[in-house]
Amino acid sequence: MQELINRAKELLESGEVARVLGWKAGDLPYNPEPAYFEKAEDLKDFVYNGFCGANLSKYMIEASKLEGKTMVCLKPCDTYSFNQLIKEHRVDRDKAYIVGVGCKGKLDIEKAKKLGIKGIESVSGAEMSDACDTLTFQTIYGEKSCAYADAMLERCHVCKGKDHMIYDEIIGESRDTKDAERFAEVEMIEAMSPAEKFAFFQEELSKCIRCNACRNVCPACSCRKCVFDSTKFDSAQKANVDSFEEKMFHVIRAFHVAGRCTDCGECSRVCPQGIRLHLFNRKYIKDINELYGEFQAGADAEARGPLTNFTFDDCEPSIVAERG
Amino acid sequence: MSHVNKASQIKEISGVNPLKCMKCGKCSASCPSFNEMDIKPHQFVSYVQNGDIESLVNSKSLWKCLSCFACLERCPRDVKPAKLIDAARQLVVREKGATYLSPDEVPELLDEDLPQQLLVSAFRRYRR
Amino acid sequence: MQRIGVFVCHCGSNIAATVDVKKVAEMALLEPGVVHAEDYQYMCSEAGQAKIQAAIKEKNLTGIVVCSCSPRMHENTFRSAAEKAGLNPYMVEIANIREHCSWIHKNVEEATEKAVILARAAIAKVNLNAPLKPGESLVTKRALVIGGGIAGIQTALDIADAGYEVDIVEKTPSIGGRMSQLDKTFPTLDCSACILTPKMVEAAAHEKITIYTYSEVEKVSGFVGDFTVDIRKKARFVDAGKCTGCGVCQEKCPSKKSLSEFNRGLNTRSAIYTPFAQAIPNVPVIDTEACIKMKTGKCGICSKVCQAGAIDYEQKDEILTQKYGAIVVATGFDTIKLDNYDEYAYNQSKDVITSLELERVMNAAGPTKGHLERLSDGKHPKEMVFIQCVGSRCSDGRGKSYCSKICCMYTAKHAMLIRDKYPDVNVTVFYIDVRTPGKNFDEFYRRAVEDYGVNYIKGQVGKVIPQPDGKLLVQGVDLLDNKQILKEADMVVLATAIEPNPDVRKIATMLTASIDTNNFLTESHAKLRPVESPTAGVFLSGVCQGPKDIPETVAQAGAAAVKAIGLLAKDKLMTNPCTAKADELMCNGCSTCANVCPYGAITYEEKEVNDHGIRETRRIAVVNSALCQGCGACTVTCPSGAMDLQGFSNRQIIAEVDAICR
Amino acid sequence: MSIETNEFRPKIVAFCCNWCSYAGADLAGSSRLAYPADVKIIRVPCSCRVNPMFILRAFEKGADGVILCGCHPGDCHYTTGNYYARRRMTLLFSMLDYIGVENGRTRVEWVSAAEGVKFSQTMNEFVEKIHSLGKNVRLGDLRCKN
Repeated sequence: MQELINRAKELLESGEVARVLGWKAGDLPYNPEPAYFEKAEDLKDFVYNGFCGANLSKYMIEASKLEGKTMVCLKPCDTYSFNQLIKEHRVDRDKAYIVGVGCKGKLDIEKAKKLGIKGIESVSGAEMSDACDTLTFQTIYGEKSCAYADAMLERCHVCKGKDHMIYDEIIGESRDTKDAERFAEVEMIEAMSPAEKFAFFQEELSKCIRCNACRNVCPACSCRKCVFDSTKFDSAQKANVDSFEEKMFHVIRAFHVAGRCTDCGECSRVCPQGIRLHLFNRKYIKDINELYGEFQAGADAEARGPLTNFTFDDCEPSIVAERG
Repeated sequence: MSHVNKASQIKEISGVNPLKCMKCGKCSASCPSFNEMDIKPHQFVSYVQNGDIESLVNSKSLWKCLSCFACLERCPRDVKPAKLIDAARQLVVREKGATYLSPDEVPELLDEDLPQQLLVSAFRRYRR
Repeated sequence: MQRIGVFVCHCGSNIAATVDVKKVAEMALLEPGVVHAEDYQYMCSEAGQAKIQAAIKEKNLTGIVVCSCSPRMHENTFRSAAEKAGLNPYMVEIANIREHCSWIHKNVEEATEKAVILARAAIAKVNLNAPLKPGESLVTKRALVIGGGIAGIQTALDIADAGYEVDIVEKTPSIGGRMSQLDKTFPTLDCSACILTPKMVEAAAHEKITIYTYSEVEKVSGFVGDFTVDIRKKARFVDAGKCTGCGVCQEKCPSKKSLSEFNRGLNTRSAIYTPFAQAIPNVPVIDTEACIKMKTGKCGICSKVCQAGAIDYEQKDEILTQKYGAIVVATGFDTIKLDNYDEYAYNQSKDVITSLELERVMNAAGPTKGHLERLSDGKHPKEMVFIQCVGSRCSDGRGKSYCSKICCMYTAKHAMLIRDKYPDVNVTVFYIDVRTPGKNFDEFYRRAVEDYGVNYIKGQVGKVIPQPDGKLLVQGVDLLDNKQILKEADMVVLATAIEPNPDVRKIATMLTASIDTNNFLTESHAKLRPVESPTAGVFLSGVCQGPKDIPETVAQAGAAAVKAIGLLAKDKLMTNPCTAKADELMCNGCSTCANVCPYGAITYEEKEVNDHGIRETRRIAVVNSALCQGCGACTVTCPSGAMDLQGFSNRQIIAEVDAICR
Repeated sequence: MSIETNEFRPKIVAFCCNWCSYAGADLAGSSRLAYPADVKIIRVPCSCRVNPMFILRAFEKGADGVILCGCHPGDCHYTTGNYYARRRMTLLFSMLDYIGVENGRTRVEWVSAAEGVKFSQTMNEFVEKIHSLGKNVRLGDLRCKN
């Protein structure tokens, strides 16, 4: 972290960048938040640790409109989103100085809480050190600990890899944290009967309160005005009135980002209701990979997305019924 | 079983639609057993079409077809006369209780070039 | 709020017999915005249109719905009627209660209910319609003809004679096409070259016609009246300006082993060559694959012997960009490959040939100088067998499902010519049907049988077996005699099916012209618009549209020319106003829409916008309404829904959905 | 208006492209090839104009089945529209199947202007299929139900 701060200072002081986009400590020991740092002395608040899950790519949309360059800290998986945003002309590559930061898996405090760790006062082991295998919590009930991997975000268990897709320089090392199959959950649902599937999603989506956090955090959902706020589809509403609208919103939202979603997992991370929203996106990704060939959105900034592309002998929609 | 039924059974077994035939005769032109046959390959199609299965079933042709599939390969309309004939044979074979080959006839049929396997399979197939 | 009038047509009894039209009108009056509803015997009649116009004026209507036949029939009728009464023509919607309702349903109650719902959907849509104004586009007064065969030449001549500039683009080194390969033509036995070459010369000499041979269309953009076409002029390596066409280079060229395309590979040509003696232009090309100089750098004999100094080994392909108002496709045909027909031994014996090859054999400029002889040993044949329908009328996937149309007649021609010139040759024709509709066609065929003694056998050939002595054993059937026939022949001629030139698929894609499963270009209407492609400004000439003989081709070529002239005679065209449009405030500038636009109609501009007080410069999609054809691909791909299609907007379609599901 | 029966009368929305399938439906009409009145056709310029939102909207408002018809691949009047539609619909249908909506309620069929018979057959089959599935209960807006 110190190396990162030193480099940020250097860049700010030399005037090469006008600001730094990173994280600062939040009100709790485990919720650092995205922040701009415009002066070198502000960097004293800069943090970077296992709780810095937030993908900063989307902030670059607004940062691209500001004077001067912005140093942005991107984890390996964030760089996919950044590439995708370049492809869609939403960020200006020339306005960004990308520091690829190392990542050893990001943490989900809810997972720790589910392990019975409550009343947390401080955490150690989340720092970006080599020895980060165990998390130690000081709680009002005394010291508790758990394995680092047990408190990792779902997305880190299916990590896309430790390489940055785009960067100006790299600071820190990354670790491959993949220990699960990316599509295992999707396959499990696919194997259900229609009635079971319906019940599963009915249950999952009935939790939705339409707070729009998923939409707001999603780097692919970067529309100036969302169709769900638009008068052009007769679909403008804020709250779900019935079960249909929950489905409508999430199916369409996932459809709109299909072929563009990098599977960064931010939607699931921020959902206050804990809805596993990535199950929608990953279903589209799985279908795209199976039907139109492997495609990873954001692996580069040029490739044509699968939904703006076709081949003459693509499968017919009837394949959905045929493969059962 | 009525004629209509038999005809439709033949169509079903063979998967052939005789209406596709354009009467070009390429089947008969290709047939190596043409001269042995009383009903010629191109006529199979019209017999099925007209529902005259009795004549077909009782014809010499039924047993003269070598199943070489030349007609099937070359038919420009996918009508496949060999399949029709084969279906007609099936029809006969499926008639339970009927015996088409008795052991007494065998010596007469014996021929040193004839593979014994053939006799065995013919026995299985044409005898109940 | 709209003031909508609903007009329900009886269409005589076509609609009224199964739909309670009074009830439809009555129910329509209950819909929001509807202030007038009536029914009438024939809405499309003068009187019916007058009723509509009167209602528009009297009730001050802002939109109308006509419940009648398909909009594909009378949408334009009602639009222009409305326009004459002062209503914007795009404020008219049609509810199709005939083709989609009265004609397919028997139960009056059900049909009426459905008609009411269809009317309701149209009313819901028209409530959201906005007046649209067609744009105008200028017409470039120049036509492009793709293909320089008889179809292309005739079309070009007709257009040029009307006073318009025409360019012919021909892929091969000379114009002339298939017809130049034919020896004689049916049913008059005219010498093909004698009637074709004057046309070729006329085209070449015509001041309004420019011919680009050895050239291909590479790219087409634009739309009716204003196409931009890139033409690749392939390097000939001979300067057409200097070449005198003396032919010495061809004589002296040491590389003489290339198969002659013109003679269907039956003999060879030199590496520098003109395809045939009457070629236009009479300028040779160098075949780079055969040229010794090109392959090894050594030789250069042609350059040394050329007195005009026309040989230029450094010549490069040129791309020429030209604008056109109309494009005529005349890409013609080829015979199919016979690889699927082993039974005819085409690939096994040189003496089994296609009819087109026989044309070359019979031609004085052909590989045998016009003598009928076997290609294997040069012997004069005594027995010839012709087999009809080779690869035609095949629905088994090996050949073509259609009838190639010309084979019956040219086979009769070949048989007759052979019997006439060589009475010692016996000619047998195996046929399935002899099809001779056409003026003097059946008489021609009968002459072959009655006057020339050609032996026609009703039946097909099963196989052709080459014999060790060089003869061909033909095993066929005589269906009328119910006999199998074994015949020894010296030559077998296959009436091979024809298929559209394989390149046509590429061209159709460039022109966005539709093509059928057999690669024939689709006409706009099978009966009423047979020479127009559904793509505006693209016309069809000759076999590219379907099998044809020469007189039909020439007639169609003239028809295509007339259609092209009709277009070129206009100064301006109205453009379809149902085009896409981006909402500036919603557009993300993400380029997704441009990726799916088949017309390249979407570009991006850095534009200053005022978004509820926020002023900023944004990257915004701009649709060129002249290029946009209104497919709507962009509207669905746009994640924010900024892109919408006028006349088929999101809200309009949703309103229809809602009305139907109500 | 209503026809008082207890029989299930499905609501079926058919989106037809203007150039092929709508003309195919016209041909079915002029050839008097019957199919149930439950099918109501909406004309769109091209199959690629059909937004997944339209399909969900139809279900929301009580449709029991939605079918999209367009030109055969390769024959699109706009050259490529149906190729995009094909991918979009494949993914959408797969998603609907994934969330438990019976996959027989959605269908894509390519029908050319010359295929009146196919149009009518397709509609007959589709209506039959919807009958076998019964009323759409999983994707409806409860407010629309009377």
